[in-house]
Amino acid sequence: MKQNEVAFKIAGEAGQGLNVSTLNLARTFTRKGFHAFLLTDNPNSIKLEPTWCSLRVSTSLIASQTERIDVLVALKTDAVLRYQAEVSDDGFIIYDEDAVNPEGEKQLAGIKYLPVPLSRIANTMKAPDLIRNTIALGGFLALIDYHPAGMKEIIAEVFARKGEAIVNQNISALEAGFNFVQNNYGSFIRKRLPEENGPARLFLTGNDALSLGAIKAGCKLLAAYPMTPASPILHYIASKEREYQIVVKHTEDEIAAMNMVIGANFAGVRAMTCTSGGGFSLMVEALGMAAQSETPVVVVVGQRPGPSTGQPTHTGQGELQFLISASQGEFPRIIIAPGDATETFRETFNAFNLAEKFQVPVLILTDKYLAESYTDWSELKDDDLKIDRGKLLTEAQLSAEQNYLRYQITSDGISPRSIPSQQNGIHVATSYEHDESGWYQEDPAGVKKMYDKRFAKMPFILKEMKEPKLYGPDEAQITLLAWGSTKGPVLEALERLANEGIAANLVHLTYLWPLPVEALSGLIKNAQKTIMIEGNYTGQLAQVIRQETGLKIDHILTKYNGQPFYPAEICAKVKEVL
Amino acid sequence: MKQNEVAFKIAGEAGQGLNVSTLNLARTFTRKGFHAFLLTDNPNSIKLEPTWCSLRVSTSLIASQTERIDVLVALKTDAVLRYQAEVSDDGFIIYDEDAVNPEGEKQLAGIKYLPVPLSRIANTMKAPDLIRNTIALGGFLALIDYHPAGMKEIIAEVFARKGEAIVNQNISALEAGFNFVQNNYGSFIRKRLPEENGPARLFLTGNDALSLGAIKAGCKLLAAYPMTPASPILHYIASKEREYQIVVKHTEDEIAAMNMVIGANFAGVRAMTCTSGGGFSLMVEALGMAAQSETPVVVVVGQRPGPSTGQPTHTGQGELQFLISASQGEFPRIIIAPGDATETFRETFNAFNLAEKFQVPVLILTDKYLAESYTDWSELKDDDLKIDRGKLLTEAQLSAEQNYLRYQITSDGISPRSIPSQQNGIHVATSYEHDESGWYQEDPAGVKKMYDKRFAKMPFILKEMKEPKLYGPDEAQITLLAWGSTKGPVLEALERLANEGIAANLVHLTYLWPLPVEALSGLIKNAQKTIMIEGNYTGQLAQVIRQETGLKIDHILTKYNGQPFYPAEICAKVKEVL
Amino acid sequence: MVTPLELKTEHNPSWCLGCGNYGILNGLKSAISQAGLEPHLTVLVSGIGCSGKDPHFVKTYGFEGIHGRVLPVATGIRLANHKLKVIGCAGDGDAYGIGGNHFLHTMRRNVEITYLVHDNQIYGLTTGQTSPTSVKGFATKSTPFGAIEEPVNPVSLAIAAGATFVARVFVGEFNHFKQVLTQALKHKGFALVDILQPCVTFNHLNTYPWFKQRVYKLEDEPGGHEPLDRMKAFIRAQEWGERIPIGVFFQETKPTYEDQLPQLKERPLAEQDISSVDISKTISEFI
Amino acid sequence: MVTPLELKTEHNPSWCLGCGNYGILNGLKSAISQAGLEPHLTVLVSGIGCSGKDPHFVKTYGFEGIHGRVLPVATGIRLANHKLKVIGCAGDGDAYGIGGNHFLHTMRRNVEITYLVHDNQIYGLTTGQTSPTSVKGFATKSTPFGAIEEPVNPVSLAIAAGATFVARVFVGEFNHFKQVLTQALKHKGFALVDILQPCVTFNHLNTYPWFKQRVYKLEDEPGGHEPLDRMKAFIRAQEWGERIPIGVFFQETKPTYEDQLPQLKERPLAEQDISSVDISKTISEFI
Ligand SMILES: Cc1ncc(C[n+]2csc(CCOP(=O)(O)OP(=O)(O)O)c2C)c(N)n1
Ligand SMILES: Cc1ncc(C[n+]2csc(CCOP(=O)(O)OP(=O)(O)O)c2C)c(N)n1
Ligand code: SF4
Ligand code: SF4
Ligand SMILES: [Mg+2]
Ligand SMILES: [Mg+2]
Repeated sequence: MKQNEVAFKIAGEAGQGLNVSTLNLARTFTRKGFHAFLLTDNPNSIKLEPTWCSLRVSTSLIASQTERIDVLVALKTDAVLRYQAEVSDDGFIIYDEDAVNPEGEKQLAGIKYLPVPLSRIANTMKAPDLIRNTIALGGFLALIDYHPAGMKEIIAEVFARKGEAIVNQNISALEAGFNFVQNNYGSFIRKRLPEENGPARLFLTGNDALSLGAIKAGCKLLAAYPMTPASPILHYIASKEREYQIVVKHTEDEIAAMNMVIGANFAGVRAMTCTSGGGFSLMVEALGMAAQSETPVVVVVGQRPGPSTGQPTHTGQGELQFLISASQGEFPRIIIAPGDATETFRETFNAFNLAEKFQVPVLILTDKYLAESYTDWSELKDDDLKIDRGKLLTEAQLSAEQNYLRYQITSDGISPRSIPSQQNGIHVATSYEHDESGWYQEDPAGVKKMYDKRFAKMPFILKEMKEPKLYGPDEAQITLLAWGSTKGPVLEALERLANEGIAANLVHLTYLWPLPVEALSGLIKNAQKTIMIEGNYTGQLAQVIRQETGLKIDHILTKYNGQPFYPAEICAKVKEVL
Repeated sequence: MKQNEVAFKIAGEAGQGLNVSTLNLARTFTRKGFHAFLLTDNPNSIKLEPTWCSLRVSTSLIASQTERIDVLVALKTDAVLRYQAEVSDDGFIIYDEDAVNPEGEKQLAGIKYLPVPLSRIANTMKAPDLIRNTIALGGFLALIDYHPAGMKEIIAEVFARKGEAIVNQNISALEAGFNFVQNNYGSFIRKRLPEENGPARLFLTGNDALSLGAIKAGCKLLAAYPMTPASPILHYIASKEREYQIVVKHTEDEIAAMNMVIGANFAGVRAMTCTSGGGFSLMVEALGMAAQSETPVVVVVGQRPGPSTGQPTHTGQGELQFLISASQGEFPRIIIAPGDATETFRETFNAFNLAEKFQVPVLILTDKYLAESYTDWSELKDDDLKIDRGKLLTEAQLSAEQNYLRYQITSDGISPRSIPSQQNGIHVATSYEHDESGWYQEDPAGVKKMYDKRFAKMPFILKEMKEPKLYGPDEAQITLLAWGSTKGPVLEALERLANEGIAANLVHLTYLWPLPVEALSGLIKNAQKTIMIEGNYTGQLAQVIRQETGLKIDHILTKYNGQPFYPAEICAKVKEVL
Repeated sequence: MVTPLELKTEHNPSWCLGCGNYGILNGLKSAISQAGLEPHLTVLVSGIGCSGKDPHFVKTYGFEGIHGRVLPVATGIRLANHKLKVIGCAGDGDAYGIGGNHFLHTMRRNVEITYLVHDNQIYGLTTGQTSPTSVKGFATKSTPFGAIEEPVNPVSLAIAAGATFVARVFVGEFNHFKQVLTQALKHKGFALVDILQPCVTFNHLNTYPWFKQRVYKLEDEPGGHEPLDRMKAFIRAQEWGERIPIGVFFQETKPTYEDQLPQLKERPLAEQDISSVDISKTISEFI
Repeated sequence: MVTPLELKTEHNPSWCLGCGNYGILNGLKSAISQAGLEPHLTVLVSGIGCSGKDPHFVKTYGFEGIHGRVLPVATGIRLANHKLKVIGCAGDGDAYGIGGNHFLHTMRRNVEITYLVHDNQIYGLTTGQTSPTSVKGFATKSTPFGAIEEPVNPVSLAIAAGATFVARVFVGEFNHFKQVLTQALKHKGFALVDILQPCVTFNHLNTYPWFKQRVYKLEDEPGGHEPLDRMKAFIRAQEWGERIPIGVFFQETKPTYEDQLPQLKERPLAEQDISSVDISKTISEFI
């Protein structure tokens, strides 16, 4: 076990409120200035299926979960069996002695198995089964010798709307667990964390960050159909729709959502939709319409493992190539895959600017891991975020126009845009191939011009694609490449490798399409050895890089079992190929 | 003008029946054993918009249209202006002197402008305006000194159901045109073709060939929503549904079509859908379901220029990459792009075998050019086409099973398949990730196994992908690459280049995905210089080749104006880069 | 007030001679004029079909979208700026075939959209396949042996689905059509106008004379027709055959979707200032 | 005859304790047994939702498809082999939300499918958003300030759209439910069974007691209810609130889609021999 850091996991089954309890625990620490990372695991069922939630707390910055647990709380027997191998040699398993029986099973050496009568305590309190979590968390706090006051405060806040009785019951439960461990397992108690680590930190998910970025960007309409892992964006923004004067529409399907968003953008309002791969599949047709009509649009795609329904509540990075070439015909689009919550916030804001500036679809590619994991921020930094609506004409500019052409051919391919209600900007936006005015174009030469006009945006878009970022030492024995949410585990791996004397660095891509070819090629060519880390089967970014640059990444570590990467796997692979 | 070959074009506006008339003309020749190629141009309107239809007839094999017209029939003034530049220096323009006035316009030297009073003749006959075509065709036959008897026979057949009066009227019209030219332009008359060239030949479109291939393959259900250029498949098979006991369903949308086809295949029936890019966009979600549930399915995608509605009645090759990566997640699929009508017939048949053999989606990629152009066949060759239903279990085989597992993990990734109504094969097919029985799989190790199982089919599929075919000399100064329908124009270009002493050959791909990497790499590496000919903007096959092999094609000729390639453009490009 | 002539654009339609769409286009321009709409505050949204070309021939804003998706695009526009009058133009295939689900849901939502369905009982632009309103037995390219499904009855369906204005008109009864259309444009809520439109090229059954012989105006019935009773409207809607009723079957006043959004009370979304949204208060909820 | 017990599979559902789906599953197994269906000639088709898991718990053939597409898959199966009994299992979101268009068209088509809609007036599996049948004002995760749309009335809609068997049941009235379901399974044509199913986790409004207080059986009404009159059924279907009618609203006998296909007269498509289709006659038409 490390000092100044604790890794915790609670395991039971769906419907036991593990995520909520662990979040309360996390806030106990982040409010005291600790860094934290919370990872959820949701089975595809509302109840009963095995599941867990893990939390890592540290005095210093952390970017991912770890594979080692210091303390496991087990609410079911099979939770012990499934996860005891992850517990560190000097770790603990707190289990409900009334519900869990690890005795007959093979126990692992070194680990302390600490029975606590969670069910009996709950029964005595006449409390519902769910309260076992709180009792166990009390026990956990005792074990690491951390004062329960902060947690009590949170319990009071969270349960406030359920009434005082419930608040008190939960606080008693926490105390009961705390006292039980103090009284029975005193010898194991050891202080792991200081009581404080600085000013309170924000704690939020990728979805939260994305929602905030959209609100900040002036998104005024969100139309979506629920789909894991994007639904929380719908829920969150809906909860704020009156505060920020946003219309949130749960539509009849994803087709309607996408078309509505296009309609709203056409009418001059920043609008977005969010979904997962399956819902995006239904948006593919309208995506092309946005492109042909040059209507800005922002679409969030939260990846989960496919094909098809696949594993709806797990994670993966299987949709990059799908997004690059989705929809019939060819057109410029922008794909951004933020690597962490901060990037998610900032790049979502930016996505709206880019969409309006270039009048192209902008796709934000996240995944369940990024979308639903919580990380900490010291504070909100948004002063530098400035709205840029591109070539949106004012009434004054329009009144100077003799003969307004919505699809005017310009040197940068971007045509000045009018919106309905503007006196002088009347036009027809269309999904057909068209001339500068929007009228049907079938003349081959004219068609070519208009196709060229749309693609004329590419070099200008490329200029605004942020270059891949290099993390770690400039000179390294091996260069890792990764995109989107894989950033966190790789950063942690770099640190571990450095500790072992291996100089590795990371080229991380957030702006994926159009691929920032020049900068990327330079970085790859400079590398001694390269390895791509991707959450899919075929190595999609590696393929895209080869397609665009001809460069072949030397090695590749893929993962497609529904789980995020763990730093240890990355370290192991690096050592294997070195 | 060449001997033994005539290129004809008739130009007017939509609704004038140009295609039907030209088809009658074509059959006049193919019945006498000539080779022919008929190209249509349909505007996106039922009436009024300018359009044309062209026909090339020859005593020897031809594979495409040419850019040079020997005889242009112009029904409107702007038809002269638009197309006179295409008429060869010693060519003719027959125009309706009552409706067309090329006099005031710049006329081109060498070309003979032959006014014929088409409207007046039609009026005298009290015939509808449409009869002008027939009069003009009569004139054309006179000009090339070809006996009108065959054409009369066809008129009699085609108009038979409209009654004798109409038949006679049309025959008179043909004679009137014939006589007019004979009487007025005797000096220009020259025999261009022999009266006969062998036994009657079949004359059919890519869509016809595809429909026949599907019928031959035992396709029992076609569910589709009309979309150009795939609708004729729907129409044709519908017209044969009783003869061949096929159920043809015009569904409420493409989503329904695709899902119905999956349902039917699941129930043990070969079923297909056909659409264009926009409709395919709506099928993308269910495509993944076919893959995850390992249900065979055949989907025809007839390309037309996008993005979005684009140019619905024109041609292009913009959907290759879209098809390769359509739908969330990753899975094996097969993409076949036949190069001509013969290949279309044979590969459609084969598609059904492959779909059942590998239990994967098979996509047949055509385009408007292939789908709607007519070419000739000497006869039907189908004796060698054998149905292969893959690992479809018989009742007997099933009754031996103890515990039938629909998704059994096998060495080739293919699991034996049962279908509803079989006593011992009860199972659930599912869109979720699953174990061998079809039950939900969320265990990471199990998920990986099942993902691996599906991809285990790849090497076996690859073995059945037909290798790219080399046309022309083995040793060449330059190697052209092309896929799908571009084959015809390139073959013609090769011939012309050879005549000019340039040794060029063609690597043509019909089986596009999985890419036959080995054979293809060999061919590319052996080439002195390579050039890709593609009907899209970004050079999609070139990109795919680079992605899969790292090889960069030296040059690329793209076209994205809605028109097919013409041999002359290809020759010009070859000379440019040599 | 804008005149129908001022609404003409520089382009001429290329519909077949005699196509009912010409009449619809004229009626539409007249009704826009009659209803006193302003061109820059009016948006025509269409899908794909012969009917989908309307926006190019009316000098208002226009969005020519994809097949079947007229209503969601129209809804997006209307939510973005409810000062705009939004008119949807769709074919019967577009509206009741591929677009059927949006039809259902937009009606119960009661978004203020005037929905003109050019109901020619055929797929025109794709050269003549069966449409959802084609009568049983009708032989087309996609059903050469005759359609074997019951047709959709758009009026019944709209009444059942909760539309607040449901009308059927026949383009051959031009003045009646114009008048109903004007009324629909003035309706505060979703208004369906199912327009019987002969397709002279591909539908040789439901022709002008065929309709002329059959249509009658609801208000001409003995006792007239008060379009206020949903049940009566539904019963009347069942009639189709020897006699075909036209006119307003049903109308009710109800808050629209937009009315129920406090976010839109002060000003349309499109007019809200987004230059510096302050999220600092919200952010503190993440501590 | 297969017994309900023989229809049990090796898997147990993981629905929430008290979920209405348990009752539906039991009812379904009983009705399959009662209706005398054979497991290998029965196919359960589902979409995605809590309800979508049914096929795994009934020992018949099953196809667990994607969200909203139960009916087209079911239609494909039925057309491929009309000797099979095809049962669709969908949630209210699946059936009336995303799948609304297939619902409309399959009904007018009258394909023989028994359609069990698990109507819990909520999106269960995605943890509680508004469904098309959620009542106005219902606050959910996607409508925290209350839904502002009129709910879909599936029974009205089905009657208007031409369904030949239209029923509503409440899973809490178990015997009545089973009996109606058995009747539906025996219906030759499309049969809608809208099942009121409490979702104990996310819908705290439409609970067992809420329904118990309100539902009444159509046949228990004074004068009873003969489900033969479309208009009467439609009028009755409007009732929803203090009293909620359950039972068979409407039933009629009509040829199914399959009945009208001569291609299927001799044998199902699935049983037709495809080993050597002779196209030589057809090919000659291309000369
Ligand atoms: C997704 C999709 N599928 C198919 C088409 C092809 N398509 C264009 S118009 C049309 C139908 C036209 O019928 P209708 O909507 O009744 O309009 P009409 O031409 O009769 O006015 C179809 C199927 C399309 N554009 N998009
Ligand atoms: C295309 C698509 N969009 C969204 C989803 C996510 N999703 C899964 S189940 C569901 C809704 C469930 O509600 P309902 O159909 O009423 O079924 P219930 O869970 O209530 O039984 C949704 C939206 C999906 N699977 N596919
Ligand atoms: S095809 Fe029919 S609907 Fe289309 S323009 Fe011609 S007459 Fe009108
Ligand atoms: S969430 Fe609702 S519908 Fe789903 S299993 Fe739980 S109680 Fe049943
Ligand atoms: Mg129509
Ligand atoms: Mg539900």
